[in-house]
Amino acid sequence: MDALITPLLNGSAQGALLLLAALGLSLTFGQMGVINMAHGEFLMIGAFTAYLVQQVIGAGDLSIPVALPVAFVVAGLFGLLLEVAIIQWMYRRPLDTLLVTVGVSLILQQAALQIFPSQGVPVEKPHWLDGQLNVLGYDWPLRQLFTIVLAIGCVAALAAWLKYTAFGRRIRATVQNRDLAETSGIATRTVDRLTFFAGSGLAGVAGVAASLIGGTNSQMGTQYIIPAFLVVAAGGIGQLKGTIIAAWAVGVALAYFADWTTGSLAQVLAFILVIVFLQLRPQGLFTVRTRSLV
Amino acid sequence: MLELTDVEAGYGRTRVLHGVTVPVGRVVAVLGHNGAGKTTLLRLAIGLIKPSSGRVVFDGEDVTSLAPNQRIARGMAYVPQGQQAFSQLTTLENLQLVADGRRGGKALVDAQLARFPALEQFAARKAGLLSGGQRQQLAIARALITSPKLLILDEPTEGIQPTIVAEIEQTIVQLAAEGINVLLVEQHIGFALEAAERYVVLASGRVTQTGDGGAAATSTVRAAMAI
Amino acid sequence: GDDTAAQGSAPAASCVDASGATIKLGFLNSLTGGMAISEKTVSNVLHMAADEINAGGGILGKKIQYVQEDGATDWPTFAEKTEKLLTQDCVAAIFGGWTSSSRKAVKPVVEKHNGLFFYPVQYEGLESSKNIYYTGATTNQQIIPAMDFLKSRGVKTLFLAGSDYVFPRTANAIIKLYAAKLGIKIVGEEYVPLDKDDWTSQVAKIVKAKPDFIFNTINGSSNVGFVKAYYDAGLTAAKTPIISVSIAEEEAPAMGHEVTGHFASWNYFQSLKTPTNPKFIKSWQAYPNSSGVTSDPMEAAYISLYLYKSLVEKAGSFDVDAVNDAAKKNTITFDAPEGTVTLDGENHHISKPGHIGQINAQNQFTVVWASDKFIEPDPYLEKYDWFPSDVRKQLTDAAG
Amino acid sequence: MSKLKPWLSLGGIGVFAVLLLAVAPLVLTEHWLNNLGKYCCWAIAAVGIGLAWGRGGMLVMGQGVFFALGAYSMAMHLTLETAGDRVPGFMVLYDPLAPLPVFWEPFRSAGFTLLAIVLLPVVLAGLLGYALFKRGVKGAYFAILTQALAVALATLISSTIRETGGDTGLSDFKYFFGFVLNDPANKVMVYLIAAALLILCLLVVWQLYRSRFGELLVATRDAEERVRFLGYDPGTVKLVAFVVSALMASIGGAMFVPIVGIITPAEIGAAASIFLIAGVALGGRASLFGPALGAMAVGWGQSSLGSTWPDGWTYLLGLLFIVVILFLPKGLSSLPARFTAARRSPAEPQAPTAAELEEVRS
Amino acid sequence: MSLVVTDLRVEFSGFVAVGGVSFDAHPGEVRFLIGPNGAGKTTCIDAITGLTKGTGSARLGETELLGRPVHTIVRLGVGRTFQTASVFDELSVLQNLDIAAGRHRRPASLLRTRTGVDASIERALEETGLAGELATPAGILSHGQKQWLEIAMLLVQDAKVLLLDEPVAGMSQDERTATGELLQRVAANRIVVVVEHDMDFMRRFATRVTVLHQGAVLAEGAVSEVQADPKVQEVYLGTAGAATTAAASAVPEPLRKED
Ligand SMILES: Nc1ncnc2c1ncn2[C@@H]1O[C@H](COP(=O)(O)OP(=O)(O)OP(=O)(O)O)[C@@H](O)[C@H]1O
Ligand SMILES: Nc1ncnc2c1ncn2[C@@H]1O[C@H](COP(=O)(O)OP(=O)(O)OP(=O)(O)O)[C@@H](O)[C@H]1O
Ligand SMILES: NC(N)=O
Ligand SMILES: [Mg+2]
Ligand SMILES: [Mg+2]
Repeated sequence: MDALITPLLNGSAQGALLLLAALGLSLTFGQMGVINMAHGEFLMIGAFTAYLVQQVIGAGDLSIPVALPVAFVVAGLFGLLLEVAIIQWMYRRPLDTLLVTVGVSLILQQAALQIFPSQGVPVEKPHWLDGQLNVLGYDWPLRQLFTIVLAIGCVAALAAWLKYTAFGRRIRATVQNRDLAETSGIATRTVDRLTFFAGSGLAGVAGVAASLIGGTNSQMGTQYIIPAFLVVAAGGIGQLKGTIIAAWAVGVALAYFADWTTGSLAQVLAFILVIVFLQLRPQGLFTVRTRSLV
Repeated sequence: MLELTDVEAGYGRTRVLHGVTVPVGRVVAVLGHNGAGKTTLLRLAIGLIKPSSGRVVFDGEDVTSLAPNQRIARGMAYVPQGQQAFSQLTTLENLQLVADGRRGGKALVDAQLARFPALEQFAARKAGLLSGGQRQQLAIARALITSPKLLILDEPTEGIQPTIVAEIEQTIVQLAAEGINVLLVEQHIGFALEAAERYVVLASGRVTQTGDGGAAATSTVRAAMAI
Repeated sequence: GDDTAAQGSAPAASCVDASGATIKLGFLNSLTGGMAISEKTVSNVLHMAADEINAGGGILGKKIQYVQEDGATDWPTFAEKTEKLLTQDCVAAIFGGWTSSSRKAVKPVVEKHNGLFFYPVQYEGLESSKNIYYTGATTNQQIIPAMDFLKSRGVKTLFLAGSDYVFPRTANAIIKLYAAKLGIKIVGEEYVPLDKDDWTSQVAKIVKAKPDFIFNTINGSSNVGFVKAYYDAGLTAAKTPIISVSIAEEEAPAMGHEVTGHFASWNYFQSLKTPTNPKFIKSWQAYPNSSGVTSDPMEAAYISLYLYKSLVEKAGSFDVDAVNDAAKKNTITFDAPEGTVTLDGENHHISKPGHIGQINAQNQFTVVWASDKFIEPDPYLEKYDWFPSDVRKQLTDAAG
Repeated sequence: MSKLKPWLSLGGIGVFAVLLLAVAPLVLTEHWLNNLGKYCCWAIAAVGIGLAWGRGGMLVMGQGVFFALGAYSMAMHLTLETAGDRVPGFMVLYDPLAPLPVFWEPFRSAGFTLLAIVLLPVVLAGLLGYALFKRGVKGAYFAILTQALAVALATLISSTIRETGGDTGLSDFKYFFGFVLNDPANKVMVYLIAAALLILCLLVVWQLYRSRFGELLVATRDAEERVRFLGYDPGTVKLVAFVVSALMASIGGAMFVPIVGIITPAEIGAAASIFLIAGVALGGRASLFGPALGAMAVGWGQSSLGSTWPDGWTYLLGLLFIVVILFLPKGLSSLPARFTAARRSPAEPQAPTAAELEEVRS
Repeated sequence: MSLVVTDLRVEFSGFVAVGGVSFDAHPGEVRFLIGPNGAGKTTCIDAITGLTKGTGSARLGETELLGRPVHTIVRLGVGRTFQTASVFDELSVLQNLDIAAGRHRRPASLLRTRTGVDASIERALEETGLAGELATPAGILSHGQKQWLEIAMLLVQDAKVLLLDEPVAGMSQDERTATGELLQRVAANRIVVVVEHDMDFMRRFATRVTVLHQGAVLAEGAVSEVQADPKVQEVYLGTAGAATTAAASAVPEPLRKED
């Protein structure tokens, strides 16, 4: 029993972190078609922001609740800068955004290595995250629960934004046909910038969560980027629902694999699982059909 | 309402328009063979491409450097060539998108759904799954929602069934009567001239003929366009 | 071909130019990529040592002119740069490296060109090369003392957590052998890739296994994730302490308060009260690019340059064979911050004091155990009967 | 012009061959010749990427996988050649009594090794490509998927230390098919083999590009579905290009081992695969020489600039990605064409928004 | 050999786009398929060419087409164009045609370089008046030239069946005439099916017409029969269509090809 429950709970938390990392991508990649390989570094920026917030206001109970919106804005602004400086010229060749942003990610990593102590910095867990909650006889760490609650909150906010404001429609319209959107009266540049801001900001939020789970250093982003892309792809591009399910499934699979084998093999198996899945369902869990030939 | 004066434009190094001036009029028809530069001219009018020289003036304001959405906000509307729609949005969303933020948005959408029964029937279908003609109807509906002062139409009847072609033609005539300006590219020369106050014939990016509209002009234009 | 043919072709004559007022040395660490996190400090402290030595008149009266190279966290790059330093820059010796993998990449190259490499990090032992000097601990100077410490604390069960690469894997293989001898039961063994922080699933296994102690051979930032997952799961230093061999004063701050109370086995701590330590700390804290704290790998790097100075001055030459000769024929010592260390001229390791420290709230180590004398290096564990002699033989055979 | 061009290219290959095979060994030191050999290995893989990505539109982000097949096949053989009848030293510790892992056994044979270097990538790329292309996996999906595959393989190797040498990799080879590797003359020979293989690969793609297959490949890249309606199976067209490019990566990997003397999972993982892509993009993905020269240039940059200016090199490499892709999507090799104006050519890719977006999203 | 479609059905998750359509087409006639927007014309072509799944039957001679992959159907001699022109923009006109001609070549010959221009390509270039554009990248052809290039590609493909989806959309009057005449020539020994909304064009060039409505055949027959059908007038031609019916008879007979 315990052997089955523990990985399920652990995996759910891992999935939640993965979801947080993937959520911003589901906007910038899923909705806008930009393959932002620097997303992991935006996550890193969020984590460093949490550290700086704790330096300024102390590592008290409020530090994390304060860090979350600040990280959203800071990472969002970095995203905005990237959009304005580079991405805006590349919407017509989306595959190339992948390569450009690889360059951006290299630069951000090296900059972080030189600006902050190379060993990384501490982000302290506030005391209200100490301890565990007993679930089905298993002590579930509060910090894991926090990640899950945060992920649910972000998903809900994002879904509401896309669904209940006209904005969601505008993003989708802009991505599908820029010229047509423009001539339908949509200020596509504003839409682009805002979307990229939000997507990058979500990476910042994920970074705060990640800073509570692992190290905050120049390399931290690299471990999230590929799994996050896989999750978005497996979920079906542009499909929030699919992203959620895929993230959770990958998290749980990782946890079970890690329980049965080693941490390294678990990584390999999880990758293989997603690759095989994508092979079977190349369009992901949920798909959009079109008739268009090209 | 719209004045295009001595505009030059092209794509990359290719010049497509060489000093084109479009006559002023309530309904202006642009005629010409394939590749003459008609679409290019309309893209320039709406702001999708910028002229390398020349001016675009709308309603007394120089809009040459404005983005398309700013021109839309000033009362232009555009139906591009080629049955374009936001394929992943539903028919209804395609319309709502344009109505968003406008006063009485829902009523505006409903009015267009009433005009095009096919759209009403497939309101919930992804626009990408519509037939070509249905998509073209959707494109026209999208333009009409904004109650524009100037309607720019690029071959609006291409691929549309005759009954609806007739209806669209009627609509254009009616809109013109209501005081809306129209810049029209059409291959149905007969209809185009019937509706037009002024016309211009393009050939290889140059104006070869201009004149007043009306059915009488048909034969002169046909002669001018004969290869 | 046969072995003599393989090694027979004499290395190209050394191109080191010792005739001028300066002598070129190579510094080789990862300044970019993942390991830069750890290696940058080692690189900086080497610069400091070079400056100090130059201020004191240099080596054999020649000022050190160093060539800095970036290993870029890529082992083939370490090999390429070693070759470049030896054959293009003609340096007299190379200092640096961190992971055992980087050392294993450098080894064949320095051997081929008969160069010198000074390696400053604790490692898994079972290696010895006439072209490498090891100034960090081998297993009998760090891991075995740690095990003895655990035994003295009455530890019955032990869980092994490590990064997935050669040092932790080898160290744990040795730990398992020794644990059997000590009667300590290994109740679990987990590895996570070096570049992964998430230890949740592995910690869940620790919770289930309920070990008395955890032996931690995790390297780098992954340690942070480990400690965090550990606390999340409700484990505490009071009930299930961790003993680490790669968490030093440098790493501890990045882990916040959660690492407090745990143990580490090292030879050097900043808190050591030795005659030369205060000066070392002070110069480091005054040095530009300083992180403010000193640590074992830094200190070992610091030693390496001074050790080289003594060797060259004993040999009266920068020639590699002369240096190696001098190492064999003389007792080379250095008043290191960890105490006066002595070089073993045969195996090229140095004697070191064993220390166990407990991390306090200032992220410094309170020494809770010290070896009664300096421990002689024994990379092949020849004095330890529990280490299977056939394995030792196979390893030395394979090493040629 | 268009009639002359292929022959001009052939002349270019000839000049390149003379430079690599005759001039370089005369003018370069042993160290730089060896480095050049390493760049040649990357260039061989890059030529394949040019074929798959530049001409075929498949952004292969996991060429490390095939590089690894060649490299590890070669490395296992050389390791066994060095170990003689003993078990390789690194394996002893983890399990002193266990025999050589079974999959190592056949690599004792030189013939088998050479066969494996050729056949393994062909078979794996064949199976993988068949599965992916039949399913219509393309665009960003394809890129991410292949990248994930490279990461998975690198992690697998890292975590199987006794079987593969793990993160440390395989190194310390003494012989190369009987030749003593420490002998400078033999190092030159190994270099010459790599350089000759590079020339051979260039000749192969030269012929492919001017053949009907080359045109078909471009057509498939630009309008895959349309090709179907001309009676071709675009999956097969892409498969052929993918397999050839995998084979080239494997050959590059195989020669990397005796030249560099070590192979580790880091050489095949995500970063290494992207590094190769960088070179190809820099040189010009769709051109004949661009990928090879670009990969060599990036390799050289890493060796030289990375030495004198390590932090700066990282920034420079990052900037290189940005500037080249942003301003020179067709790479440096498109520069000359930019200056010879007045050529009638399709204007900048204007319209592909919808098309290429589908590409990314499907 | 004829194309015989029997009881063709296409459903999209419950929505019946084509609900049991039957028609046939033979060499020597220009067969028109007309009907309101959304009637299912394009879907019929999609199903016949394997782009979407359909049930029922579509036979070319003795061969069943349904259920085969796209490229196999093409290899059986069925070619089509699309509602929006799609040629290979980066390749020249010659290269476009050469690829289209490729289905008769052996795979090994793909690896060789093209030497000279196939006779079939020469003929197609002449037929479509593209001979002067041999080396032009297809991307910069005008809209109408692209459509002609597509037809030329079908010709060199030596397609036995040409399914053309709105081939003259966006063409000017005389371009339409030229295209129509080309189709009549081509139809002499091939099966030609044209989908069009241009009634003038249909009147001039159609030999037989099938009218689809809501996925079913509404009427079938010669142009005049169909035009006179009140059902067709109601759902498709409308008053405008009816009004021009008279004018239609003015179309010169000689332009009609004998069956
Ligand atoms: N994106 C583009 N890049 C390069 N050239 C273009 C582009 N779009 C159009 N052209 C060229 O510009 C010329 C004019 O094209 P345009 O589309 O304006 O013609 P048109 O009169 O609208 O023709 P049609 O009746 O076929 O729609 C043509 O020669 C065309 O090939
Ligand atoms: N994949 C699909 N999923 C759902 N509905 C579809 C799909 N494809 C087509 N349809 C619907 O099937 C009907 C027939 O479409 P089709 O494109 O065949 O019409 P058409 O006769 O070619 O019309 P047009 O003259 O406007 O081109 C339309 O109502 C369309 O919306
Ligand atoms: N030697 C080490 N820590 O890798
Ligand atoms: Mg046009
Ligand atoms: Mg249709």
